[in-house]
Amino acid sequence: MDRNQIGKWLRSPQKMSNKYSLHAVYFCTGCGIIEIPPSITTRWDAERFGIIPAPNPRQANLFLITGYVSLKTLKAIIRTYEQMLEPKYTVGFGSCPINGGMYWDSYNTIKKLDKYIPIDGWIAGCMPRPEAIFVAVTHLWTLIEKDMATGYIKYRKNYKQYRANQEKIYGSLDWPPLYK
Amino acid sequence: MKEITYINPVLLIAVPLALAFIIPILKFVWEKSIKWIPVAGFLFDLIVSITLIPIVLQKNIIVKIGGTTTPFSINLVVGPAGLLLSIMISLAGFLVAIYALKYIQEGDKTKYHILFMLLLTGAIGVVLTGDIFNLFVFFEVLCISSYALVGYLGNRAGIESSIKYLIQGSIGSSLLLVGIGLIYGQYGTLNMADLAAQIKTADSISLFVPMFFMITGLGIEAAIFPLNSWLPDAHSSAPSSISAVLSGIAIEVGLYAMMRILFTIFAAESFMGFLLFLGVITLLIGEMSAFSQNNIKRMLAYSSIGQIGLIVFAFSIATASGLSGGFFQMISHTLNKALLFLATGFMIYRTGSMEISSFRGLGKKMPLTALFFTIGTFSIIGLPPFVGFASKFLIFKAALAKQELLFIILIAVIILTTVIEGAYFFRIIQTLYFKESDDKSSKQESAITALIPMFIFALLILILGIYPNWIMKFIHSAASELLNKMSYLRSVLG
Amino acid sequence: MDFLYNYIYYIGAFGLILIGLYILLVKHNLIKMIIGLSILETGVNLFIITLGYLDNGTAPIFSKENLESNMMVDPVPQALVLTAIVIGLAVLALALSLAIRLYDSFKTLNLKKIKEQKW
Amino acid sequence: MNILLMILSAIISLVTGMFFLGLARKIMAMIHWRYGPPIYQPLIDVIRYFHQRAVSHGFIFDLGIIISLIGSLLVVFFLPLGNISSFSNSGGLLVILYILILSPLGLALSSGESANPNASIGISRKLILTLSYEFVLIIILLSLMSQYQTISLQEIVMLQARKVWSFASWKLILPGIAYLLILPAMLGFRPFEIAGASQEISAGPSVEFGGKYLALNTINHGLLHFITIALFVNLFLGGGDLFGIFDSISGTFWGSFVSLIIFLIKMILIFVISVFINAVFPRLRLEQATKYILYYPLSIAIVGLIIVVAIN
Amino acid sequence: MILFYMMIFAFVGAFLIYFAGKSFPRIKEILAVVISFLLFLFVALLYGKDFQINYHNFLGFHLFLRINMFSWLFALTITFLGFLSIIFSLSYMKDKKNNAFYYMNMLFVNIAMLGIVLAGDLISFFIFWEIMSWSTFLLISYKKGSALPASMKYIIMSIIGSLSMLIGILYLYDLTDTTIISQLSHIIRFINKGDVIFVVILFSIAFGIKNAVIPFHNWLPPAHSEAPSPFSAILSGILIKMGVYGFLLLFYVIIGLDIIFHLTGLTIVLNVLAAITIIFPTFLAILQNDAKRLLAWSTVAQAGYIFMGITYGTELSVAGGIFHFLNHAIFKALMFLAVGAIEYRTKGIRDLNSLGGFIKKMPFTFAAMLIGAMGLIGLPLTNGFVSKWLIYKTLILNGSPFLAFAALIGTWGTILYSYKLIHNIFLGQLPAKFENIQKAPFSMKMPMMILSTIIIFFGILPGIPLQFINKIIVSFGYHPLNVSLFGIVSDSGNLNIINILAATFVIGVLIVLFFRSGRKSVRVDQYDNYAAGSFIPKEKYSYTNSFYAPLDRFLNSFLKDYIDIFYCKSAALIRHFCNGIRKIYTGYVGSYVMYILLFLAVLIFVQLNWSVF
Repeated sequence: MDRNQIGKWLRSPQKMSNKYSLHAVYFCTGCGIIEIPPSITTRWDAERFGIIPAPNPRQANLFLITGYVSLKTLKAIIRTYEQMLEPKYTVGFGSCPINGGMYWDSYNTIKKLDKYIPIDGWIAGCMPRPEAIFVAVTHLWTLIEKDMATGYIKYRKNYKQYRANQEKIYGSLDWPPLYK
Repeated sequence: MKEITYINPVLLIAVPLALAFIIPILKFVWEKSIKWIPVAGFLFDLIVSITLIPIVLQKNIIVKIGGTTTPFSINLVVGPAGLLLSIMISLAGFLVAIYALKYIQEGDKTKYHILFMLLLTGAIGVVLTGDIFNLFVFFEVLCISSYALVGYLGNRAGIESSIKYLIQGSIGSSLLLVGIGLIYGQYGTLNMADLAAQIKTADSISLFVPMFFMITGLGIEAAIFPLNSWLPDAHSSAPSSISAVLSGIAIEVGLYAMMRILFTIFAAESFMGFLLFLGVITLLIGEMSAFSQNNIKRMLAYSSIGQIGLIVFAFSIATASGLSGGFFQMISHTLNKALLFLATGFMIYRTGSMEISSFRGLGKKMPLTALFFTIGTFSIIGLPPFVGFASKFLIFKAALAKQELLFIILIAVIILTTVIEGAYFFRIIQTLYFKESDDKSSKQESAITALIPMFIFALLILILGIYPNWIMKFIHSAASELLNKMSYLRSVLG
Repeated sequence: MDFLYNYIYYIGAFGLILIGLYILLVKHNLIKMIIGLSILETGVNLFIITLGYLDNGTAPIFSKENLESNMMVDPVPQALVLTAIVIGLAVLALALSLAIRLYDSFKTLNLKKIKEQKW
Repeated sequence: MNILLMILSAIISLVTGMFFLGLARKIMAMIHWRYGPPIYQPLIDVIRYFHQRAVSHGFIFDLGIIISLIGSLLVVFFLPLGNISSFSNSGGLLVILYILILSPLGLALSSGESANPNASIGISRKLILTLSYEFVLIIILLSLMSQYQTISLQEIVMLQARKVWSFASWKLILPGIAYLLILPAMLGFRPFEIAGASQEISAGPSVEFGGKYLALNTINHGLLHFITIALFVNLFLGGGDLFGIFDSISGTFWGSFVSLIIFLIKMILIFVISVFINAVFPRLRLEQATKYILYYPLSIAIVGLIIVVAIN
Repeated sequence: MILFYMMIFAFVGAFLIYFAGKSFPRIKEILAVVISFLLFLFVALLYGKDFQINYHNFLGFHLFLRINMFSWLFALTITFLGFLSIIFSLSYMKDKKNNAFYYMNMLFVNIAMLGIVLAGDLISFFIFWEIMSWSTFLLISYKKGSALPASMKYIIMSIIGSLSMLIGILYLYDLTDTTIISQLSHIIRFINKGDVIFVVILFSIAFGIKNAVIPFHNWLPPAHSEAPSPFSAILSGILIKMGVYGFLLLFYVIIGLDIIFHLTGLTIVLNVLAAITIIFPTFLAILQNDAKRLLAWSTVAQAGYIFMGITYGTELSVAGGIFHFLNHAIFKALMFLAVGAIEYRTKGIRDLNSLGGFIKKMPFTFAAMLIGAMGLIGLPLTNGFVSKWLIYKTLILNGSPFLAFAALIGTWGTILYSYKLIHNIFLGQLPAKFENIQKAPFSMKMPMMILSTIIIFFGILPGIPLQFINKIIVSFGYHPLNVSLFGIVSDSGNLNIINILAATFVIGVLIVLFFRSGRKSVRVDQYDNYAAGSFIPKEKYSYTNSFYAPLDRFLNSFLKDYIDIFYCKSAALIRHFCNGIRKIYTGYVGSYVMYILLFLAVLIFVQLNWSVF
């Protein structure tokens, strides 16, 4: 731990702990999941940054969407995102969540994920290597430190719009709105 | 010494007998009144018997008929034991007669009442007589009228049971007569006291053969295993009022006669050990056969066999307390079984079936009848505070007072039978109260003339259950009279 | 042969009783059984009569002079038998009337076939 | 004085518990040939949890987890830590056995209220597993109590100091082995990581815990590690005593301090062994675990108890 | 004579309820409550009295009523629980037909039990015992349907027990010539040991059946589960404890300490039975899926603890046994009442697999159930803890580790099934069909509240009941325990509840403060729940079905109620045999004639050959 970090810890423990304790939910739909095991095991060892896979969204604060998002999986993504506790951060992993990637013309794939849930950052590439994840994480640290990773606040503020977008696809969702 | 005046006990026999034969005459004069004749007759008997109690408790009343001196005359010996039974008989007769006012609707009512009176007159005669042949005659009166009454309804079951009963009963009376003949041939007397005075023990062949003949003959009426095959048929096929009398009175009178002969005439102490087993076996067979019966009257009949077994057991203990227990059990059985049969009678009458399963929900439809039935079952199982408990308690006490391993084993068997008894009686109670019936018709209580006797029986069961001491003195003296041969002799022969 | 001579009545009486019992045991027909009953009763009656019987005895009435009491037959058994006969008659009558009713109901008199009341 | 001791032991146990959690992760990482998280990583996690906006499923959801933590802390007070013992003189081992119940029960209530089937499955597994190792634990405790003829843990530790460590006494060697065998199960380590199986049933009982609930749960977890191992050290390894070397300074402040240090060192040793076991074993199924516990440790413990009873 | 008048008053009152109920439906409930409360008051006022009166003469036996500390404690518990369960019944029985009958029998049972504990001689003990048996039979049958076989089982076992007791009483009478308890205790020392053992066995059958000690327990689970719930509370709380009372009376009052524990092997046998009674039903309870049946098995197990306590025979164990009787009466009654409230609101559902989530609808009932379960487990600060602690301690220190093992492992089993009960009823997902369930009515809440308060009260201040118990065990001839208000002082490990209480309180406050300092949480409903990213439809997301499935699989193959199976099999055998026996009545006259002749022939033949008669 840096000596000057102690001051930061004392000043804002919330921010610091959010930075150094990123428990991730991996949303493993596409080929992106293949990059995850090397990143958390011996070769790249994500745990030294405090990143470990969380067993469920309630205990996580980082949401990694790895791979293309189909109509069907979007529902699960929304549900999982809503169940995560605030503050929470989302990272789209690979080009598919960004713009559909190689499925850009598929009728069944979501092209603009951030219409439905807020995304704090993207990792481009098809596929990005594990190093890219760590670069993204350091970027995310910066964003958290600068209070710029505010996706969850955006979601809360514009919930009606997000919900409308979601319902546009599905007609109606099973679960009640998260915010009134 | 002041002579105490009392009503002549002969009237106990004579009045009902006379009334019985007035009935056919009365039929032409005033037909409606005939059903009240038995009520009046037995009420008279009851009152007379009760007035006799204080006198009899002091000394036996001997009534000589025919005027000659004792050994040669026919005489009545009204001892406590006889009087006790005669009270029971007249009480049961009185109450059952009230019951029959409404209950007997079909058949030739005149004949019913005549036969009913004859039956009980015979019973009273048996218990009061002091003459062995007279006993036979009264016994035959009892038997023949009961053969006829079993078949009174004239249905298939009645006729069949009646004829079977008749065949077995006749064999029994023939055997009894043979026994009497053999005794008479040896001693030339028929007076029980005189015979008793001459017979010390019954171990010579010339004595125990007649004894066996008489035991077998009386045992058929007393329903001792294996002589009781007629009983379930007869008791279940007869009209319920008759079943009540047969179960409550007839078999007990048979048993009384048997015990009288065994204790007083033969003083057969060693035979009692055998009778002990016979009693327990009778009890066991009776209760076991009742266990899985579906016909309620048949079940009650088998239960009577069991109860008789218990009484035999109690008498066979052959101690004063054992005999008291036996007498108490007799009283309790008369009350219980009469109550049960009376209640059952109207329950069968209302449902039209003897199947236990058809009694579902009767607790609601006939609440009082069902309540009385419940009291009867509780009492017969031996639950306090009913009279059955007191009697069973006395028997257990008497048996355990012997302090022998044998008695403990036999008691264990009796417990087993009580458990079986509990099992089947509680099943009926559950059927009555806790099973829903299919038809939703409204209350159909028994007739009031049926409820009154049932109520009196139930009340007696409860009162005697709580205050058994009230009759204990009487029972003790009855027991000691039966047990104590010498005092009987002295009182009769002077 | 003395034995036979002395006890001929007893033998006869018990013979009758045994015959009656045999019939009751073996025969199925109700009428035959009633006959058996009658024979049984007759045997018993005969037995009781025999008890008081004396060879060449007279009636127990002191009608003649020098009549010893041991010359008379015993009157009591006769009285008994009289009663017993009456009773027997009553039973017989009842039995026969029941037999008629039985036949009406069951159309048979074979008791092996009339077993509704059992167990 | 007592209050001070209580605060002291609470702090020691909390710190040690969190340290154990971090240590476990670090050692595991090292065995995996990884660098691993910093040893204070669990603390960071707890702080993070504590600042998150949790969801609650109801009153018992809150209360249960609090009860659980109360239970764990209460046990700590009953355990002598070296020479420090707050009130180990009010009920003894029996009370400890009972208060040990509180913690899982509170957790169970809390996660039951969360109405998640994963939680229920986890609780069900946890209780069954606990039942099976409790067979062994009870027998072990009974052999100790019969051996020393007391139900006070304090006295047991004192008697050990006076005589010889339980583990070194041949009569109690079998119970000691049995305790070691069920230690992973009590710690919830592999091969007995059945209740909180994170991959299979999403962390089981704590599936709906987030935010401060998870924070309390993590603290509780650490405390449970502490308690389990402290109990073992107290029962078999002579507590804060090291073969009587430091008897001369016992009773003084330094004596207490030294004994506390010795106590902690012993605990760490045992914990490291357990983590090694955790690292190399795969997970068993519940039936296998139950069978294992009921076959080997139980028979060993029963033999031990019979020996103890027979000798006494 | 006050005792006698009290009994008379109660009996008359019971009849009055029945007949009043026929004409004025409302008045019977008022009457029932008033009478039961008056009984409670009477008994409470009799505190500290010690006398006996002769009230009746039955067949030459003088019947006595008697009161002393020992019977007072039991009488108070009986009347108190009777009062509470009658209050509970007010709403439970409201819609039922024929509830005058119910109230009458309820009072009968209570009075009979009161009679049992107040009986001063064995005959009146027996009479009240039997009255209790049959009125219980009627009450168990009350719910019809499957209650009927249950009550059959009960009454048959009960008859067996009471008859064997009757034999025992009479046997004792033959030996000592008295049935009065106070005299018996003087005379019994002159009887030889064999007779004492025989009497003890006979009585033990009766008391064991009531107390559901293992070979005689089979009536209890069906009876408890099928009876109306307020009565189940009585049944489990006090009725089976009449067995306990009987054992105490027999061992400590009649036979006395100096004899009973010198009978060879007797205590060992009884203790082993108690141990089996603890372990075996505990594990059976875990496998149950019917709430009341689970509680019933638990009752068997807890009765095992009490039995263990009173048969172990040290002062700690006897005190623990009596105290556990008191505690068990309270918490088991509470739990039965709570289940009864659930049953009442769900219209008779008590299948654990189909309930769940009731905490949101019936929070009060949940609290009551939780406190009851805590008492049952014996967590510190509840009353069950102290009594169990006493029993364990004496078992361990007196060198019976295996018995202690049974007791302790039983506690763990208790945790499993109590948690199952709580979880499957109150926790987990609330099925949609129960969305409109209402809270328990006040007349149900009140008894539960009182009982819960007592559990906590006794748990924190165990000294108060223990002082009464101290007097009882002193009257048995033991040394008094050294009881303080908060616990027990002794050489080998003290118990001090106040420490635990203080520590709990302080830690609790700290943790709550710590907890509240965290970020405030959001309340979500049960459907906002992790389900791997999906939204699970209602009714589909519950794990109440076969809660301990692995344990079920593990135990089911070899853990069955073998004794019940044995009894049922032998009953079937007897039935079969009975059916065979009555075949001798063939229906053919010839065979009947043959019986007659055979009988005669055998008699004569036997006598001629062997002259036995």
